[in-house]
Amino acid sequence: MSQSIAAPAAETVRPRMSFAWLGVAPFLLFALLFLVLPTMQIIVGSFRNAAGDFTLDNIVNLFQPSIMAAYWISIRISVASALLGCLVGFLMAWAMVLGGLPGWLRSPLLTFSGVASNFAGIPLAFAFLATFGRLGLVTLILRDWFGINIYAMGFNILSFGGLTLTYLFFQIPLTILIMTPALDGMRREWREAASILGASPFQYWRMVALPILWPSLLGTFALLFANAFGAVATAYALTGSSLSIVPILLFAQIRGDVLQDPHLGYALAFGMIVITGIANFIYIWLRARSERWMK
Amino acid sequence: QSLDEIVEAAKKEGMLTTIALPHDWCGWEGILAGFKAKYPEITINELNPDAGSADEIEAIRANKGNTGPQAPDVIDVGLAFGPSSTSEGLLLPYKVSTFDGIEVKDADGHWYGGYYGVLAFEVNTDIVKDVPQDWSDLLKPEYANSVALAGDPRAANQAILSVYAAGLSAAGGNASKASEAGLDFFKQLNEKGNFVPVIGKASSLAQGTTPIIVRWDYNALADRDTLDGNPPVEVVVPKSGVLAGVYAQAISAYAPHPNAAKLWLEYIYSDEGQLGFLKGYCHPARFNQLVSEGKVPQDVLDKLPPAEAYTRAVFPTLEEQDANKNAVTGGWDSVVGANVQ
Amino acid sequence: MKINRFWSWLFFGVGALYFVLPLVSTAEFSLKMRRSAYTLDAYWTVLADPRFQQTFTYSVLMALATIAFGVLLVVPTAYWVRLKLPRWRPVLEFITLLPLIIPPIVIVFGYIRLYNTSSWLPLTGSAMGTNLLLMFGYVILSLPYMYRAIDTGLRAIDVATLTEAAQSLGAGWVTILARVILPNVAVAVLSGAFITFAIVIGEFVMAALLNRPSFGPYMQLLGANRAYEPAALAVIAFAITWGCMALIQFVSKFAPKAPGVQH
Amino acid sequence: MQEPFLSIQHVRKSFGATTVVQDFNLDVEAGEFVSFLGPSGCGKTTVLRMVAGFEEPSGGRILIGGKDVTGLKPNQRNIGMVFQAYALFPNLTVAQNIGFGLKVAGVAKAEIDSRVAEMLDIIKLPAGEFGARYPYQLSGGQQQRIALARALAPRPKVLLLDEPLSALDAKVRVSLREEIRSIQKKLGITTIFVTHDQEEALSISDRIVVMYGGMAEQVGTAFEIYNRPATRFVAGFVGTLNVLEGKLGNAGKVQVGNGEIVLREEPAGVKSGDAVSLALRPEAIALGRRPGDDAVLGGEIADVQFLGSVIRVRVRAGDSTVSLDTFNNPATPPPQIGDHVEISFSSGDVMLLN
Amino acid sequence: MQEPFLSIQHVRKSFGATTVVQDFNLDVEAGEFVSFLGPSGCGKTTVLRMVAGFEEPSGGRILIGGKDVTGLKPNQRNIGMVFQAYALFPNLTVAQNIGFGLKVAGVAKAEIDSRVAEMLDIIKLPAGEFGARYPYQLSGGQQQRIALARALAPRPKVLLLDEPLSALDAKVRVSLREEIRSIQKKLGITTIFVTHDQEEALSISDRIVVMYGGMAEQVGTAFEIYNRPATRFVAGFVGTLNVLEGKLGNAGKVQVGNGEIVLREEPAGVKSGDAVSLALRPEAIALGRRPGDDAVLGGEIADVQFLGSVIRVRVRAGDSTVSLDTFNNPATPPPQIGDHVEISFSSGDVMLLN
Ligand SMILES: Nc1ncnc2c1ncn2[C@@H]1O[C@H](COP(=O)(O)OP(=O)(O)OP(=O)(O)O)[C@@H](O)[C@H]1O
Ligand SMILES: Nc1ncnc2c1ncn2[C@@H]1O[C@H](COP(=O)(O)OP(=O)(O)OP(=O)(O)O)[C@@H](O)[C@H]1O
Ligand SMILES: NCCCCNCCCN
Ligand SMILES: [Mg+2]
Ligand SMILES: [Mg+2]
Repeated sequence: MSQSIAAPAAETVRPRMSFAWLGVAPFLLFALLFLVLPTMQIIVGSFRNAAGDFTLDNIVNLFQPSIMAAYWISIRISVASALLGCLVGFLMAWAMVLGGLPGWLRSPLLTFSGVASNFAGIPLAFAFLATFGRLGLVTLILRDWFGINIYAMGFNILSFGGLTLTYLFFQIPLTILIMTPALDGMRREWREAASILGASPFQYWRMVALPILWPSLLGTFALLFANAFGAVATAYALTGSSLSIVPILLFAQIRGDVLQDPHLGYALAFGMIVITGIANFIYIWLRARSERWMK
Repeated sequence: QSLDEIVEAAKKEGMLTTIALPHDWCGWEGILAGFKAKYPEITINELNPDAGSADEIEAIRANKGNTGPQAPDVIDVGLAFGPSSTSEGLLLPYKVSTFDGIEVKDADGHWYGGYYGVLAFEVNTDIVKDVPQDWSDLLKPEYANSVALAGDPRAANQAILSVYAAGLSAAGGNASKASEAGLDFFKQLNEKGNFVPVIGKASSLAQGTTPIIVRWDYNALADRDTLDGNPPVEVVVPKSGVLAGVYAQAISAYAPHPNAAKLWLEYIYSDEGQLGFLKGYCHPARFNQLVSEGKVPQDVLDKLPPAEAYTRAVFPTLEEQDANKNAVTGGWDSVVGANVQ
Repeated sequence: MKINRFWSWLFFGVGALYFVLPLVSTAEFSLKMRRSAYTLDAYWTVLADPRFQQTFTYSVLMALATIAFGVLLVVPTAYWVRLKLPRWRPVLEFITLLPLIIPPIVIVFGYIRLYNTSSWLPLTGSAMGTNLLLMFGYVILSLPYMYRAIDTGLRAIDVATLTEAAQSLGAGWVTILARVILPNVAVAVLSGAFITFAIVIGEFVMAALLNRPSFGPYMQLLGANRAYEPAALAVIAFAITWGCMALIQFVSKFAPKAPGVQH
Repeated sequence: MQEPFLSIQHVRKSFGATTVVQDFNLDVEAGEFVSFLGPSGCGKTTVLRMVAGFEEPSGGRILIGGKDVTGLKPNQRNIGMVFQAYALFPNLTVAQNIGFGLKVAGVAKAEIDSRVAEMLDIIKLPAGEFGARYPYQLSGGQQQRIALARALAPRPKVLLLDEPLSALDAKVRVSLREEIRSIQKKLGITTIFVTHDQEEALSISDRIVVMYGGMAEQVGTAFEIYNRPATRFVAGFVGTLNVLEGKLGNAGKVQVGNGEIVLREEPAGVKSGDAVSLALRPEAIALGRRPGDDAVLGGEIADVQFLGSVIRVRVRAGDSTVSLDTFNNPATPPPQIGDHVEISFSSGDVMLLN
Repeated sequence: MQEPFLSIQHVRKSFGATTVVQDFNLDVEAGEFVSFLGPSGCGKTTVLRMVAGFEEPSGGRILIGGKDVTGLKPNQRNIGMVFQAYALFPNLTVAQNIGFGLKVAGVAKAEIDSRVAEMLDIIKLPAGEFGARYPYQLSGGQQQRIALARALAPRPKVLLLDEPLSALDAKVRVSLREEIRSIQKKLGITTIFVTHDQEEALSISDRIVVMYGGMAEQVGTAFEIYNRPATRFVAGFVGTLNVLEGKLGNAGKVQVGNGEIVLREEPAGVKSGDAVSLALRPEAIALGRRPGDDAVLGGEIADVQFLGSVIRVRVRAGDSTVSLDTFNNPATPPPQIGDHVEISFSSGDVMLLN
C-alpha cells in the first residue's frame, strides 16, 4: 500500500514510486514457481541431450512415424470432440437460455455441467465401457431389442469414434458453461429489433446473433481442443495405457521407460505445448478479427 | 550384519517403499499384510501397483538423486530385467538367509527369482463359447476383436513374454526364432482384427472388451475367484508354447531405506513369505525345498493349477529373455503397429 | 415460438439421454456382481476396502487444503487487480488460462525434475513436501476456474466504491477484505471451491506421477483388477461430486444478493 | 375527425391469470404524435408490444391503415420501433445498423447507401465521421439517434418508441426529445411514444393517453390533461397539485383554514357540511394580492426553492402547505423563510376533487 | 466571515501529464451546504475525492477544523461519504450497514443499536420494518437514504455526496434532495454536494461552486450565480439563456433584428459599431407588451412547449429565436405556432456578454 505519511507540501509534481504491484507479487511468485518454471524446464530440456548440451535431436525425433501418428490421432480426436462438443453444447445452451425451456431446468443443467465438465476421467471411462462397451447396456439394448449390433457394424468404444464419444461427456458441459453467459448476453431487443425491421429468424441469426456469438464459440473451441488434447486419465482408463495418443505416450515416458529417452519425453511435452499454443494463438487471432466491434 | 541388526536398523528407517505390487497378483496382498503384522513399526509406501517391469527400473533411474517417497526400495521385475539392471548398476547386492534354497539367482545376490507361473488364456465363456486351446486358435475369425495382452508389450514383462510364447509355439519350439515369430503372430492377429490393443484385466474381461486375455495362470485363476462365476471364466494353458515366467526380487542401489529393503527380502524368502505366494496360485522360488520339507499344507497344494501343465513348461534362458525383450520392445510399434483407430 | 420450443426439447432430450445413459449403465453394471440378482455387493466390497477409505480421506483433505490455499491466494489477488491494477488483468487472465493450455502431465513432469531431492527446493524429499507440491499442483489446475469464478463475483459488486465506502467509514485493508469483499463473493468462492473439489477428488495424473495415495489412482487401480467394483466406485464418485454441487445450489440460495440482481 | 390510421380496438392482454391491459381503445390519426404516460407497470409497454406484434392480444384487434394486423408477425407489419436501451446491433457499424431493414428487404446496395446517408443527415450526424463507427464508439444520445434512424430507414407506416430517452441524462434528454419531435413532424409519421416522464409527454405530444392499471384514464392534449384532468388520478399524476382540505358551506362557500373560498359553480354531488378537497396548480397562486384574484389566504413562508427561471415557494396556510411558483426576478431577491405573506388566487382556477 | 471549517487551498491534481484540477480554493463554513456544479469531466469528483483522501493532491493542502489532513488516509479523516451508486454492503442488513462505521471503530453493541435506531428515525424508515432487510430488498431511493444514514452514523465532521441522486428517477430525486437538505440542516453538518444538475444545485445549496475545466469559475449563492453570472460560461451553463446578437450604436443603443434596445448603462470596453451579445433569461421576457417594459420586439411563434406549470414559447424575432416562459393559465390556451406576436422585456434585465 502506497500511502505516504508526509504531506506533499512541495509544489513539484514528483511521480511517486508505486508499490501497488506488490499486491500481486505472491500470486505471480506462485505462478512462476509452480506453473511457468516447470513448463520452461520442459521446454528447455527438449533442446538438450542427456549431457546437457544444446541439441535439436529430440525435436527431430518427434518426427518419427509412430510419434507423428500419435500426434495426428490426438489432434484428430481433439478437433472432432471439440467441434461436436461446441455444436451440441451450443444447441443445448441455446435451448436452455433462449429456446423457451422451463426456467427451473436451468439451474440443474448448469450444476450438472459444472460436475460433468470436471468429472474425473477414470470413472467416466468405466461409465462408457458399461454403456457402449461390448456388453454395455446400450449395446445390449440395441442388439436385443432393436436387432442392431453396433459392434458388428464396426463400432468400437476403443476407437476414434468411441473415444470422441466419451470425450464429449466433458466437452459438451464445458461448452454449456462457457456459452450460457454469452447467450444470456443476447438481448431480447436485438431479436425484436431485427424482427420489426423485417428480418426473418434465419436472417437474424446469420446477420446478428451468430456474428455476436462467434468469438465466444471460437474461444470455446480452442479451450475444448486443449482440454481434449491434454486428457490422459480417460484414455488411460479406457485402454489401460496402450493407446498411442500423445498424453499417454508422455505418461508412459514419465512413469516408465518405453522410449528409453527422457529428453524425448521433454520434446513430446514441448510438442503438446506448441500445439495447444498454436490452437490458442489461432483463436486469439480469429477472435481479434471478429471482434472489431467490441471494446 | 545380523538379522537382528537389520530389524533394528529397518525399524529406525520406519518405512519401506515398494512398487508394482498389485494386491491381486500372486498373493502380494497377504504377503504385504503379513509383513505389516510382523513389523508394525515399518509403514509400507506402495508405489504404482500397476506399473510394468520397465516402469520399475525407470523409477530407480529417475530417483537417483531423490530419497523422497517416490524412490522405490525394492522391485519385483521379470527375470530379464534382473541382469540388465545389474549391469547398469541399479541394484544393491544382498543375500537373504535362505539364499541357498533359491534356484534362479544372481551369484552376488543382486537379484533372485521369487516366484513363477505359466502363461495361460483367461476366457470369458459367456462370450466365447468355443474356448481356444492353443495359440494358433486365437487367429480364428470367431475371435474377432477378442484377444488382449495383460500389459503393454513395450514395457511389461508379461506381455513381452506373451509374444515370445506365441512365437515359440509358431516356430515349433525354436527359441532362436521365437521373438520374430511372436511379433509376426501378433501382426497377423492384429490384421485379422482379433487383437484388442487394450490392457486386459478383470473388468475388461467381464465387460466383454477383451473376452480372451493372455496372462499368467495365477492371475487368471485369481480373477476367476474374484469374479466368482460372473461371468464364468475358464483358464486354459495352451497346448504348445507353454512358457514359464520368473519374477525376480531386488533392492534398488539408491534405496532410501536399504535395511527395510533387506528385511523385506528376508520376509519374502522366509517360509511364511513363500507360502504367501502359493496362496496366490504361483510357485515360489523355494517350492521344491518347501515341498520336500513338508511345509506346504495339503489344501494349498490342492488348489494349485494342474501340475501337468508345468511339465511342458519352457524356462527361457537369461540370454534368450534379454534378446527377446530387446526384439519385442524395439519391434512392436513398427511390426505390429497395433493401435486404436 | 412453438417451433423453437419443439427444437429446444429435442436438443435437450437428446443431450440428456447422452448424459443419463452412461450413469444408468454404470449403476446397472455395478449391481450385477452376482449373476442371479441385483445386489449391492460391489458397494460393500468397495466401502469395506481400507484403501478406499484411506485414499478417499486423503483426497478430501487434499481438496480442502487446495480450496483454502486457492481462496487465500486468489481472492486478494483478484481484488487487488480490480482495485488498483486494472491494466494487469489481461496478464492475470492469461496466466490463469495457461493451465488449460499446458496439459497437467507436462506441469507435473516439470515438478518432478524441478523439485526433486537434489534441487534447491527438495519438495519431493518427504511425504509432507510431496503432499504440498501436489496441493500446489491442484491449485494450479483449479486456477482457471477459481480465478474466473471469483473475478466474475467481483465484477458483480462495485469493488472500488465498496472499498471507498468502507474506508470512509474507517475500515482498514483486513477489515475490507474480510467483512466486505469476501462475504460478497462467497457464492463465487463456493462455486470455485466445488469445481476444485470435483477436480481434486478424481484427479489421476498428478497424483499418480507424484505417487501419492489419492483417490484417482485408487480408482484406476481397482479398475485394473476388478470388474464390478470400479462401476460401483464410479457411481460413488458421481454421487459425491453431485452432492457437493447440490450443496452449492442450496447454500447460494441463502447468500446475500447484490442489489439489482433479480432472478 | 378523419378516418384513424392506427386503431386499437378493445384490446386486452392477460399473462396467465393476471390481466395487465383491459379494453384498451385508441384511434390515432395519420401523422399524429401520441404519448402513453403512466406510472411503472400500468401496461404502456404491453400495449406498444401488441401493436408491434411481439405480444399477441388476448382479445380485441389492431388495425393499421384500415387493415387488421392482429395476426401478423412483427416482420410483416412495417412498423419502426425504438427501444429504451437502444438495442443497436453491436456487431454492425452505424451505417450497417441503419441499413439493416433495407438489406433484409433486399434493397439494392446503392439505394441502401443513399438512404443511410439521408437518415444520417436527418439525425444530424455526419455520415463521413459516423458511418463506419461501431455502436460502442458512440455516446448514449448518439446511439439513440442511430436507433431512431434505423427504425425510420425502411419508411415504416408507424413509429413506436418505448421510453427512448430514460437512459439518457437530463440535458441530452431534453434536446433529443425535441429532435425526435421535429423529425417526426418533418416525416409526418404516425407515432406512439411511451414515457413515464410527464414533462416529456406534455411537451411534445399532439395527444396524451394517461394510463393507469391497464386502462386509459384520459386521452387528450397536454393542455386538456393538465388543466381539465378527467380523474383524480390524472390530476395528481400530471404536474404538481396543491390540495386544500375544507368544508363546504352554503352558496359554494368552502371554509379552508382561516380563510374562505367561494367556488364559481356550486359543486354537484356534495352537500353543505361535507368535507371537500380543493385542488389548485402552483402557478395559479400568487404571492401577495394579485389584482383580479378573489381568494386570499394568509400564511408563512415555509421553504423557498430557487429552481432557475421559477422560484417555488411553499407557504404554510392554516393546516395546509401550498406550493406556488413565481418567476425569478433579478431585481428582487426571493422571500425568506419565516416571512409572513398573503397569497391569492382566482376561485375560477380551483378544481374540486371527488 | 468566521474561521472556515473546511479549507481547500491551492489544490491541484494531475493524472500523468494531464492536469484535471488546477489551483482550486474554497473555504466552507461549519454547517454550510456547498454544491459543486459543472459539466461532466470538469473535476468535481476529483476535488471531492481529494477531500475524502481517495486521491492525493499533486499540490496544495486541505484543512479540516484547522488541521492539515492532506497526508491522512481516508479511514483516518472522519469524513462521511455518499456515493452515486449507493455502495451499500450487499452482505449486510440495513442495520449492519448503518452500524458498520461504529463497529469498525469498536463502539459497544448497545451504543451501535441505539445510534442505528436514531439514524433510521432521521431518515424516516421504521427500524422494525427495515432494519433487518438486505439492500436488494430496497428501492433505489431507500437505498440512498440508508447510504446517507450510514455515512452520518459515525458523526463525521464533513459529509461528502457525489451525485447521490443521479441514478434515481425524477420524482424520487426531487423529494430526496429536499430530505437530504433538511437532515443536513437539522444535524448542522458541513456538506459538499456534487451534481451536474443545475436545478438540484440551485434549489438546495447555501452556496454553489460552478466548475469548468478543473477550476472554480464562480462561487456564490444560487441567486448570485443565476442572476449575476461572473463568466460567460456560468451564464450559459446555469439556466436557459437567450442570446441576441446585435450591433452597438451610440448612447447604449443596440440594434437587434428589426428592433432596438437601449441599455441602462453604457457598456465598457466596446465601442460604437462593435458586434455585441445580449443575454436575457426566458422569464424576463413577456408575451405581448408588459406594462413597464421598455423594449419590444415583433416576431412569430416558432414552437410551444407545454411543460406543466410553465409554458415555454419560442419566438422567432429577426435572426434570433428567443425562448420565453409564461405560466400556464387554464383560461387561455397557449398560443399557436405561426401566430404573430410582440414580446417585451425591461432593458434593465439585459446582460451584456463579452
Ligand atoms: N411477460 C410477462 N409475464 C407476466 N407479466 C408481465 C409480462 N410482461 C409484463 N407483465 C406485467 O404486466 C404489467 C404491465 O407491464 P408493462 O411492461 O406494460 O408496464 P409499463 O407501463 O411499460 O411499465 P414501465 O414504466 O415500468 O416500463 C406489469 O405488472 C408487468 O409485471
Ligand atoms: N484516475 C484517473 N486517471 C486519469 N484521468 C482521470 C482519472 N480520474 C479522473 N480523470 C479525468 O479527470 C477529469 C475530471 O474527472 P472527474 O471525475 O473529477 O469529473 P466530474 O466533474 O466528476 O465529472 P462527472 O460529472 O462526469 O462525474 C476527467 O477528464 C477525467 O477523465
Ligand atoms: N510386480 C511385477 C509385475 C508388474 C505388474 N504389472 C501389473 C500389470 C497389471 N495389469
Ligand atoms: Mg415499459
Ligand atoms: Mg463525477
